[in-house]
Amino acid sequence: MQLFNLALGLLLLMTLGGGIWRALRGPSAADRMLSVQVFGTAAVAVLLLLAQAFGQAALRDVALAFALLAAVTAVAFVRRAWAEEVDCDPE
Amino acid sequence: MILSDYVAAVLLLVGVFFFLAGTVGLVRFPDVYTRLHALTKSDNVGLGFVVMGLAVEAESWFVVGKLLLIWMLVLLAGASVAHLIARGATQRGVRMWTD
Amino acid sequence: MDRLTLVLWIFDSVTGLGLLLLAGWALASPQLFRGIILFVAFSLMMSIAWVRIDAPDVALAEIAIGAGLTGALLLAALSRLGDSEPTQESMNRPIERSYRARTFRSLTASLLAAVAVALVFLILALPGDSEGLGAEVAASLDASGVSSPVTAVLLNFRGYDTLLELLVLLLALLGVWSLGGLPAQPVSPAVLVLDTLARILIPVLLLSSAYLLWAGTHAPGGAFQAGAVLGAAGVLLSLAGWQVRQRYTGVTLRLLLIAGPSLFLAFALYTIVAGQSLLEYPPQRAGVMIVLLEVAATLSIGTTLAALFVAEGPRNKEGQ
Amino acid sequence: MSSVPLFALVGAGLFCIGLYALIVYAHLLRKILAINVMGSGVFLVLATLADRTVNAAPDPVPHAMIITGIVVAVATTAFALVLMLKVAEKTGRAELPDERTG
Repeated sequence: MQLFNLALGLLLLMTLGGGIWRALRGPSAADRMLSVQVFGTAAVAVLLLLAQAFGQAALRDVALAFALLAAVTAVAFVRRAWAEEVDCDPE
Repeated sequence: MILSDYVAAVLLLVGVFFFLAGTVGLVRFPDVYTRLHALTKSDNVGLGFVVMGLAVEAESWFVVGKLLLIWMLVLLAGASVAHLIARGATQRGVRMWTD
Repeated sequence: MDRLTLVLWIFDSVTGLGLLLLAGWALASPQLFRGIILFVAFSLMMSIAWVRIDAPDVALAEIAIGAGLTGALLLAALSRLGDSEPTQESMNRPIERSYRARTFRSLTASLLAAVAVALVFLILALPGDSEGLGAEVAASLDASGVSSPVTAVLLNFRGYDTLLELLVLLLALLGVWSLGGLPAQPVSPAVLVLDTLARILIPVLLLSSAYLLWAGTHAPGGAFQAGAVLGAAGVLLSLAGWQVRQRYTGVTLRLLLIAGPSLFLAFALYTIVAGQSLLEYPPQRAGVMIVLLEVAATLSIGTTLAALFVAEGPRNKEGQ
Repeated sequence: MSSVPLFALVGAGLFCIGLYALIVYAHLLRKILAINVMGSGVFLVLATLADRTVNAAPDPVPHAMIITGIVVAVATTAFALVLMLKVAEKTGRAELPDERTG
């Protein structure tokens, strides 16, 4: 079960790559913000799987903090970033 | 392996499948609104299945409660932020994909 | 077991490679906004790395401070920069292509590559195992008043580090204030969804802060993580467009800011007067003293971080 | 339990990437990001050194020092950002003056 959980965690780590690709590619600011959304869910799942695999209860607290702070960061992006970026820049 | 192990394994696999589907949508879909839709919904469902899979094997009710709390928070934040991003994109004139 | 090692090795390699790539992309990004997004992703990835290096305490601090607060600070600065910057052009000025500039860059790059190689050799030359101070910390853990080794080091064995750190935070805020602070950001119109989100998330953030503070005595957590989560609650309030009433930004604010450092200084004086060395608590009272210190430090850290985010100068009675 | 030298090497790499960006790029916000990346590299090396212990538990002292370091880093970042905004306000550009032209 430990190996299974870790393998799934590795798969989810790869899905973070999709989010990073979107952050690099854009094209609009909104697209780039999606990467924070990906981290807010997939990385939480990775941490929960690691917590189970190693029997470290503390990692669940880390996942909780992750969920909360990812939300605050995402709000910061929406509220503070939008004055800056030119949307729809051609690819 | 006992029965609960199989149940947990199936739930976790379903969860990871939803995550992968969401990522495919994020990478392949044509505009920000469709990407947002694919990503937010399937990732939150995916996390829900992962949480359920882990809850089956959790050592105590306290852990189950904490897992559910984390999922609720992610649901709440994910839905609200998705709304805010879509709203901001509309106001900034990001056009929807039509074809 | 063998397959387990392999999966873990792949996991770590992916994380490590991801960190290097994200750092490179974040710094080389032509647009600053994209750079900041990638930097936040880098910090979030760092916290996964901390988990893998057996440092859940650091992972918590990295998430709350490194990713959450630093990201918010960078974005707020970028949006303020937008007003004073005349054109996009000067911000995204293309890298100079002149012969001289190119030579300078390649020289720097090769020099730093040499530094990197030297560092790699140094790291590989280190002995694979070391005693460390873990055993000594474990031996005196009983006398420290808490059962979490990291908290014991932070608040008891190396308490002076933490005292100075609180002073650094306070000094940073005083520095910002003595530069006159920054003009208030225009309040964006309230959004119902954001308002509701804040109304739900802020109690949860406060509760989590208290939980992390309590957990810090026996598990990963403690004053810094709790303070950072408290600060994040303040940041969220400010982002949602809420304002603190004028009458709380005077004496009340200042008392909160100095609560942690002054209690620390008081304890330091007490231990010296009582004939012990600096911040050497009597073992039977150490637990109570550490909890008091942590509560005060959490309040001060949270308030200072939130004030650093708002970054407006202090308001006097006259409302200036 | 982890690939200890791997993360130390990543830390060394991060330090050098950050230092390169600090030297080469003119924009102050980029320099602030670069210093943060360098700091993360140093912390990684320090933390992996803490994990070399013979017995299972890692050494808590470097971990405590890293937490202190992270808090100091955010304080200096906040101060540096305000300084950058003041420079931008005075000169119209968030860059240090070029020594050849200025």
